[in-house]
Amino acid sequence: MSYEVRLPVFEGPLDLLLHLLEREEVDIWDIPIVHITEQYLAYLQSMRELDLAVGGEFLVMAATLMQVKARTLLPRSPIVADGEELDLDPIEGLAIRLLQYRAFREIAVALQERSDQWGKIGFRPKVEHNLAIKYENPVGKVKVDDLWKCFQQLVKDRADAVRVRQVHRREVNLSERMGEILLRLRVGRHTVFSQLISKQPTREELVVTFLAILELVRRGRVQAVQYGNFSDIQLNLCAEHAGKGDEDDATGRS
Amino acid sequence: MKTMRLEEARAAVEAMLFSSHGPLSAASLAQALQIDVKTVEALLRQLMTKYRNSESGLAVFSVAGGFIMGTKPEYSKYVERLHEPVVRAGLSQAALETLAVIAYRQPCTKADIEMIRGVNVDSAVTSLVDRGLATEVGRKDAPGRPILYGTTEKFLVSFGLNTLDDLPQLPEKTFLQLQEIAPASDD
Amino acid sequence: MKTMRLEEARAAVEAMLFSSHGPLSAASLAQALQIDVKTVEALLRQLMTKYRNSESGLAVFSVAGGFIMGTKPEYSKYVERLHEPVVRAGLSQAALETLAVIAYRQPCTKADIEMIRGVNVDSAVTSLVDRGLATEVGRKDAPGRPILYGTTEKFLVSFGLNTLDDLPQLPEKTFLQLQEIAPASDD
Repeated sequence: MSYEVRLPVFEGPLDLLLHLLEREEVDIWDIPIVHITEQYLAYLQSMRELDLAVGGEFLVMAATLMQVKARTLLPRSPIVADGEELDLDPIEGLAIRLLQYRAFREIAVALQERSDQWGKIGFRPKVEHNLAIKYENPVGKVKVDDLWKCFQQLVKDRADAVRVRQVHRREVNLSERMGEILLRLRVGRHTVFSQLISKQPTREELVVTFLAILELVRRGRVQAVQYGNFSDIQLNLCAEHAGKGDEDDATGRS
Repeated sequence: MKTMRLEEARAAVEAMLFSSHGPLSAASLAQALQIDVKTVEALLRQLMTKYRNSESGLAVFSVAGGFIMGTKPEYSKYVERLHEPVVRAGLSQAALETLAVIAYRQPCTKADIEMIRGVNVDSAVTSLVDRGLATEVGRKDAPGRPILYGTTEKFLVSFGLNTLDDLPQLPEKTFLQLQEIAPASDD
Repeated sequence: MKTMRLEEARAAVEAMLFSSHGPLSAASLAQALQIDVKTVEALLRQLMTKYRNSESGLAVFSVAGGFIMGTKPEYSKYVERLHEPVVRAGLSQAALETLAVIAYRQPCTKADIEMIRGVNVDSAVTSLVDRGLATEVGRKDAPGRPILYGTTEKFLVSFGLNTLDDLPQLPEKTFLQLQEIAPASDD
């Protein structure tokens, strides 16, 4: 007998989180972070079991939730960023994002209702008035130099955008990142988190590195130790793997 | 004589509304008739009332800061039956949410929308631009000079809005907090 | 009850005439309403009389074996005044950018322009063609045989150029960046 599995589809991680909170009937200002994180990860797991592609956005949120969870389990201490003290409660930050998203989701519903109503009104078909538009000076004040400058600016902007996308694409590959971390550990036996990321890491780079470490820890390949709140995470290669060249390290090359 | 001329003007307004595909402002009607805007506004109100109360299948609507003539919604089924079924594929949830953000945050970039929706919005924005509901309104003075998007007049007409102020209010709380977190995430 | 339904049918006929581009036959109206042609013909006559005798600016005409709604001839001058040629000067940012790409990359397809501008260019290209600044110059020998665009003589005149060779030279850097955007993928 075959049976059908139905998994609700969500517009994104915020939509999924709101659904989970609504299902649990909890207030957005009072997120049970440990429980919700479990539920969230369980949903991602069922997506994987159904062979549904789990979008990068869902993974970013998974990492955020785990980060928030970790922070709330630790005693509160201010984060120092750019020499300034930030004391944002991470759960509060998440609640604000959820509230904001929920407001727009409600507006989307209101728009849908308006469109259902207004979509029923028939308007006059468009008639071409051939003489309706007359261009006296088709280019206005634009000079040939403007075209020249405009073209260069466009090409430059586009080239920059293409470059950003290529860098971005390279960074978000989780299995490559895991391979890189293992490779580095085989050479040096241990390393610290801050050495695995560039000087000015992008959010994606941070998240993927973080997820790669979590996965390596889960597989028992790497041991992660943190000697104090917010101190650098030290990574050690687990003994039984040290020195061995594992065949399933998809990317053990440099 | 005075009355006669007003009736003529009203009929002329009716003819102009009929001939226009999109909404017409009271000012442009006034200019074509060479009478003052106040009078035109009074005539428009009379026309709206006349059509609303009559057994006519037509009506005059106030939308997008102007006035437009259309069929009363209750007759839409006949109009659709006559012309090939208008495949008015509704907007997807993703497109509606994206449109909601553009409407309230315009002008805004794709990155601004993605920050709120938490997902990539490329295809949603493309679909809104293709439908003429959103459009490029400029470029942000920031690295990469990203495109700024805004809503169009067609958006107002499609949703029966006179101005953007007719949109439902965002909850006050969210508004305030948005401003608090916005600068921090701007880099 | 009978009367009521007839009034509704008349309003529906009105709505259908309003929404139609060309004349509609009594038969097609009858089919849409699922009532008999005789009744529809009676309703059409009522509508013609109603509009003729009223102060409305609209009328229903019997033409080409069908019926069409339009404005009364005495109001046509206002309608025309409304559609008086709009004098548009200047180029929008979108049109300027598109024209710059066509000028330097001609002959090129919309896809080529979109690759550089990063947005859909349909309406910008249409506006340039309408203005006579760009034109179709052939078809690309590629799948779908897309249209190739180039600039016109009017383009040269508008910018005071004798030939396309008078366009200012681009720096080497721009050519290198172009390679990054489309890395020899010119299949």
